[in-house]
Amino acid sequence: MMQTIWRIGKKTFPVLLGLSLLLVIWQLIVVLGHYERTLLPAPMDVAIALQQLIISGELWQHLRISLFRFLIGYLLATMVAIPLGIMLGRLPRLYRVIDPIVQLLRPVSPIAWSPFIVLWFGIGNIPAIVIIFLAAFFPILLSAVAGVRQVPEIYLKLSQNLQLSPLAMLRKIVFPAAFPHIASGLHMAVGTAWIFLVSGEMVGAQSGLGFLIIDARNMIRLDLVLAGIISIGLCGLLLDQAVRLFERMMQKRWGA
Amino acid sequence: MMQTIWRIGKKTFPVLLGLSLLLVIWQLIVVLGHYERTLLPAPMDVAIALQQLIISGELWQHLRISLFRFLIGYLLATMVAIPLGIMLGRLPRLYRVIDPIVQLLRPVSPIAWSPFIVLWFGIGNIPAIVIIFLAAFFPILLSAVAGVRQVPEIYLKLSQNLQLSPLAMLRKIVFPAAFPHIASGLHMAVGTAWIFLVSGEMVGAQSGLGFLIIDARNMIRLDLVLAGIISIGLCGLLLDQAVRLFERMMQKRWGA
Amino acid sequence: MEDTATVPAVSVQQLCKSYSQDGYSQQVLHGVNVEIKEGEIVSLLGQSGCGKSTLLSIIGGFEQGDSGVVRIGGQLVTKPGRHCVMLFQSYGLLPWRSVRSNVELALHGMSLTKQEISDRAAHYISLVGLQDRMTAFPAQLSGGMQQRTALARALVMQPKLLLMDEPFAALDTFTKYALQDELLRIQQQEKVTIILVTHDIDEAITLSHRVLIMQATPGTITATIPIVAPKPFDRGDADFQHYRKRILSLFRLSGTKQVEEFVI
Amino acid sequence: MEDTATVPAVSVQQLCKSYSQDGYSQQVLHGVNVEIKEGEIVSLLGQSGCGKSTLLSIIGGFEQGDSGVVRIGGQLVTKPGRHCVMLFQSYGLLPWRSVRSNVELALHGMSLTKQEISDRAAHYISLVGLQDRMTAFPAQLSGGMQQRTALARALVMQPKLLLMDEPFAALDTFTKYALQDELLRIQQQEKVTIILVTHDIDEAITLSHRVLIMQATPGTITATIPIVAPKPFDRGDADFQHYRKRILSLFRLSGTKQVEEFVI
Amino acid sequence: GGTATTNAPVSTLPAQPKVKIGYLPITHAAPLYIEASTAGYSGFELELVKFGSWPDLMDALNSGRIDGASVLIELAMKAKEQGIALKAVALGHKDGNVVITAPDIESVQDLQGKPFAIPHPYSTHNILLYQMLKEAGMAYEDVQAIQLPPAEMPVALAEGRISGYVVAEPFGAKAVVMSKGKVLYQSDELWPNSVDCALVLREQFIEEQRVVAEEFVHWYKEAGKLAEKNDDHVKEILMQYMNIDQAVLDVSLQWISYDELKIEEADYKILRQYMMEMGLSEQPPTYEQFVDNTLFDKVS
Ligand SMILES: Nc1ncnc2c1ncn2[C@@H]1O[C@H](COP(=O)(O)OP(=O)(O)OP(=O)(O)O)[C@@H](O)[C@H]1O
Ligand SMILES: Nc1ncnc2c1ncn2[C@@H]1O[C@H](COP(=O)(O)OP(=O)(O)OP(=O)(O)O)[C@@H](O)[C@H]1O
Ligand SMILES: [Mg+2]
Ligand SMILES: [Mg+2]
Repeated sequence: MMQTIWRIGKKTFPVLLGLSLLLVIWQLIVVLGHYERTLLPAPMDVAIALQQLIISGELWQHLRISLFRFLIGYLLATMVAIPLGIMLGRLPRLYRVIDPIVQLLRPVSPIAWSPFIVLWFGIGNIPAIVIIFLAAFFPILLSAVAGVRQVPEIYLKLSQNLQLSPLAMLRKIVFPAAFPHIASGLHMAVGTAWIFLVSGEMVGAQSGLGFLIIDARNMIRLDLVLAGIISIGLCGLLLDQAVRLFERMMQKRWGA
Repeated sequence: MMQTIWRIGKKTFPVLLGLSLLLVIWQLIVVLGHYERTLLPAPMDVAIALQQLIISGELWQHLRISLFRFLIGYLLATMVAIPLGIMLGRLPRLYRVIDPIVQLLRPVSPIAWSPFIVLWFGIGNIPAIVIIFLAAFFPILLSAVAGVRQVPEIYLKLSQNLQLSPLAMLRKIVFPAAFPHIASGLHMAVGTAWIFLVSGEMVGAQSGLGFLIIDARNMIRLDLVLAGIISIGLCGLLLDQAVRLFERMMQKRWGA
Repeated sequence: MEDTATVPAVSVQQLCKSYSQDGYSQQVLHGVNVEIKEGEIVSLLGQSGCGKSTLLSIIGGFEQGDSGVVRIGGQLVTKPGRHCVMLFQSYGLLPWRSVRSNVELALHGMSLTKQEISDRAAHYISLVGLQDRMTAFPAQLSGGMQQRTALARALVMQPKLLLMDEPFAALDTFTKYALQDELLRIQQQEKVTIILVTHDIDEAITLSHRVLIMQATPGTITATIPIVAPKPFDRGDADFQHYRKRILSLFRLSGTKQVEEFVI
Repeated sequence: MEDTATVPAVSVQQLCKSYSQDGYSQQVLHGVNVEIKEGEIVSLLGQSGCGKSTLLSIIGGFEQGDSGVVRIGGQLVTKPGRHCVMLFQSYGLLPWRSVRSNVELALHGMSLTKQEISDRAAHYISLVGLQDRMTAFPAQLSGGMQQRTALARALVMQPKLLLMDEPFAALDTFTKYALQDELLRIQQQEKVTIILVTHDIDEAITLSHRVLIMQATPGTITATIPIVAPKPFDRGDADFQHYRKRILSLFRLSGTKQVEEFVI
Repeated sequence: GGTATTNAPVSTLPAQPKVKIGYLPITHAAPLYIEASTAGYSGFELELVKFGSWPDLMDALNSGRIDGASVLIELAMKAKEQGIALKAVALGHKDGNVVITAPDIESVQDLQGKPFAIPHPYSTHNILLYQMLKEAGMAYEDVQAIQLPPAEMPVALAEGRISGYVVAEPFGAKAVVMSKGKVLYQSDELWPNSVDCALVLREQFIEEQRVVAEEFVHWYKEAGKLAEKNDDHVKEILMQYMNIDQAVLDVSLQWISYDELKIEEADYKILRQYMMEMGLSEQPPTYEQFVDNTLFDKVS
């Protein structure tokens, strides 16, 4: 019992220390910078804003819709990118044709696409989902392709030797062998996609953490902006931890 | 001679095929979608817009300033993140304190920071550089930390055995051993940072490819927006290739 | 049953193979002839890079020779199949599957019931002595146990021919001795034909009925040494030392060029 | 010079060591005593996991024992140093440095001119026969050549003591034989004391003046077998077979529990 | 809205057409807020869609995702010029744009060579800058005009990154309340009856749902009258749509008026003239092409 507390304490202490450090630096900048208070709110101001957001239930509402959009976009990206990536990884000739398209589109910010996203997907939920989809799609696709391409030769030889059908080979050999690589792509994609939440909720969305931030910014309520930033940061951190947990579970499950 | 042509042809053919495919799909969407021409320009319209941008020298001007900002931001990020990452990788206790700060700040879009970026860095070149810096900083930092942490135990034992000074150990053992990992972080960061060029050039910049796109969007000149997107995509692709070349050179240089 | 006595289990005739890389072609095998009887254990002994793995690969159907003929049980080999199983040096176990599941995979696609699959897998796992570790994952096993699992996975397919590429190279001496004995026991029980690639002279003498000596550039079989002795062959035996010296001298005497390459 | 005759090169007294993992502690070494004379080659022979590497690590100063005393040349060992070089099983060559540069690294921090560093490195590279491959990178070398490079890097430091952890385990038999001979030649020339960890009985007999037999749980040295024979010891020799049988029987006779563990 | 109760039977009617109107949370869109809150209209459902920036709003308007918007009229003219079927049916407000400068700027001449922010090249604010400079005998190029998101302007001014700006409200009032800036000019000092934000509807919407459009514009007009009262009720409504400091809102409301929201031909012509003079547009749509006063003038 005491030991468990001790162990948890040992783990959380540096986290708390880190966050306190952040608060202290922030407060120092506020005090030493002599900025207009509305232009750089102090930690206390933001805490009050955050508290109000929580009490009024607004935060939870925004958070819920953001998470909903994120999950839909991310899961869609997963469902499209993984099979496509596995296919492209197994068909190097096709990949050589598709690769330049991917490479050309990947470095373009979703913001640049927004006129076309509005044209095709309207405003509200769908563009936000599409932007999160786009942000998650490329890392997952590329990691799936890379994962499949580096499946050890020996596994492929084994499946030839066992005369597995192409489908059985994909399901039983290629996918699981590529999975650790794909999982790291999935992990990375959570980060990238979550970053684009703000961009996604700029396109006519009326709710969500991204909207909260943009709206607060337009109202020059920078305390709310920071409250939104903290919420996004915390939530991103939790999502990241969740994916990490999932990864570790899979690893344990497979004894690797 | 014939052979070289043949080999180059074999490499460029799929690229050309891929790009033509993209053009065909685009033209098909334009024709079948019956969209307002102003809202979805045809490839030909964009080609003309691109040609005008090139002839007037505008494109080159924007490209140059964007590349300049990108390079400054990216190199600064490299110069700060690599030493910091190596340090944090070698000091796990400090890292446990810093890590939560990093994890909290990483998932926040640079766009959300823009009020504070203006507050601290003003408008024009510097915010664009800062945003690119932020976008590149985290992937490089994390890859440097990870790289250092997975330097094989045996190299560290070797340097103990040789009684190398701490500095010599960092320079001669830790850094080169972590380099492949750092290089892949550098590679990834090019992609992420370039994506944020558009966001970066939204904060009061009056030039650059990002500005070109935003300005064209303001003027509802979507042909110019697409021309900008293509330039950004191509340029991103070239940057990516350049980093890949650099990586390969380093690998060859070190015979790994 | 009668014609198997006349048709060799494996027959390789005038096999040639070259690899080209960066426009420069290298002859790896040149006019290789091998004939192996059913139930025989034959070792391929040679230095690193002489083409042993390549020859084994071609016999298994994983690669194609440039010219020459390879037959298994009289049938021309064109692609890999279940009649002939390759045991890889790195075992080729799937790390995400347990011992049992790795072995059962080899029965996938056969018209067997779940119960039959499970029974047959369990039988061969017991045969290699892993009945207690059926649910373990490869990473939880020692090298020797991993090699046993791979062996069980190969045997469960009841192949006519087993190809083994340096099967014991990664094991420590004690484990190696134990596994070698066990391989002989199982081989006598299952009557499988084995081609064994190795660069360990002692291993070749201990295990095989015949040792084929391979030399490099281009890879050819330069000598065949029948080992006439009961198996397993005791390493302390005087005859053992005789074979050992003979094989060593064969390598030493194949020209000064070769001796220098040893030093590499 | 005189007192070195009385002070042993290495002396380990009552060394104990345990690892704790997940709150569960495992005794790896228990009351280990070793004494090694200057210029001697001593083998540590034992099965996987019996604590050979741990003992070597503690002698090298890379880890600390829980109790007991370790001295090198009479000096208490507290941390690794240039007087005693560890040769790792995976060689520990830096892949981004050429052969020459890997060897020169070992001279970093000494007050030598560039010319001196270069000359001394070249000397030891020649000693291991790699003078033609000085500019090659580790990845461009065969396993044997990599091991030679590591040896040159160790020798260039002119240490009193060389610790070798399964130095030849990853090499093929032919290369291994050649390198073993060469190690003996160099040792005679440089008069360095060597502790060699191995699980190859033949290797231990061929190379060493004394074989220490180690048993597991907890790791102790159960027997010491002096090998009285000119080096290198011919493997075909009848005496060789005598030592071989004796060592094997030592392992076989150490209880049924042990025999079963072989099977693992 | 008290009037909402009079429309009780509404719920029994078949699904009412939904009218989506886009806006940016600025004081200039006050009539929209009031119309939506007082709900005097009937026969349709009004949905106000908030956007974060003008380009985002224009994307939605151009592609027909919203039926209309309260938007910078120049942006709508530009869209019209490029073939998007839009009509301007009313003004958003009258006057109430202010030129804000740093406290040390005494006159327009002091702005020589200094950075000066505008929200958008296609904005009345850009034209106001042009007029101000022209009146002071300076060329447009004499200041560094910088496009900046309005929300960043008070910050940039406070930190001395820019010397002044002209933009929609409440961003001017913000700097004044913080006492980081002062009013150099009111827009009516530079250009009386300037045309700024306008209520723009898609032609398709007007044609297909004429009655609804008329009803909507009628109550828009009424909302403008209500807004002009500038009483606590109005402020309360505005605060629901714009989460800003009360003080900032008070200041900005003092500068703006909302009566007389009809787009007059004379004012429009001046605007059109300036757009051509400044090279913002070669062929801006004419009054006849672009302005549709039939809805506004319809007496219901
Ligand atoms: N896929 C390939 N492409 C080009 N060259 C190859 C290829 N595979 C093998 N070689 C070359 O063919 C030669 C024989 O290789 P092989 O693997 O058959 O040797 P080996 O006798 O099995 O050696 P080892 O004992 O090291 O496994 C080597 O020189 C090798 O470089
Ligand atoms: N850092 C460590 N933490 C916990 N346990 C360890 C650690 N290092 C070694 N052990 C344990 O100590 C025992 C002895 O390990 P050691 O590496 O010394 O064996 P070894 O004789 O060198 O074996 P091998 O021949 O496989 O190299 C093993 O059971 C191992 O699991
Ligand atoms: Mg091989
Ligand atoms: Mg060991």
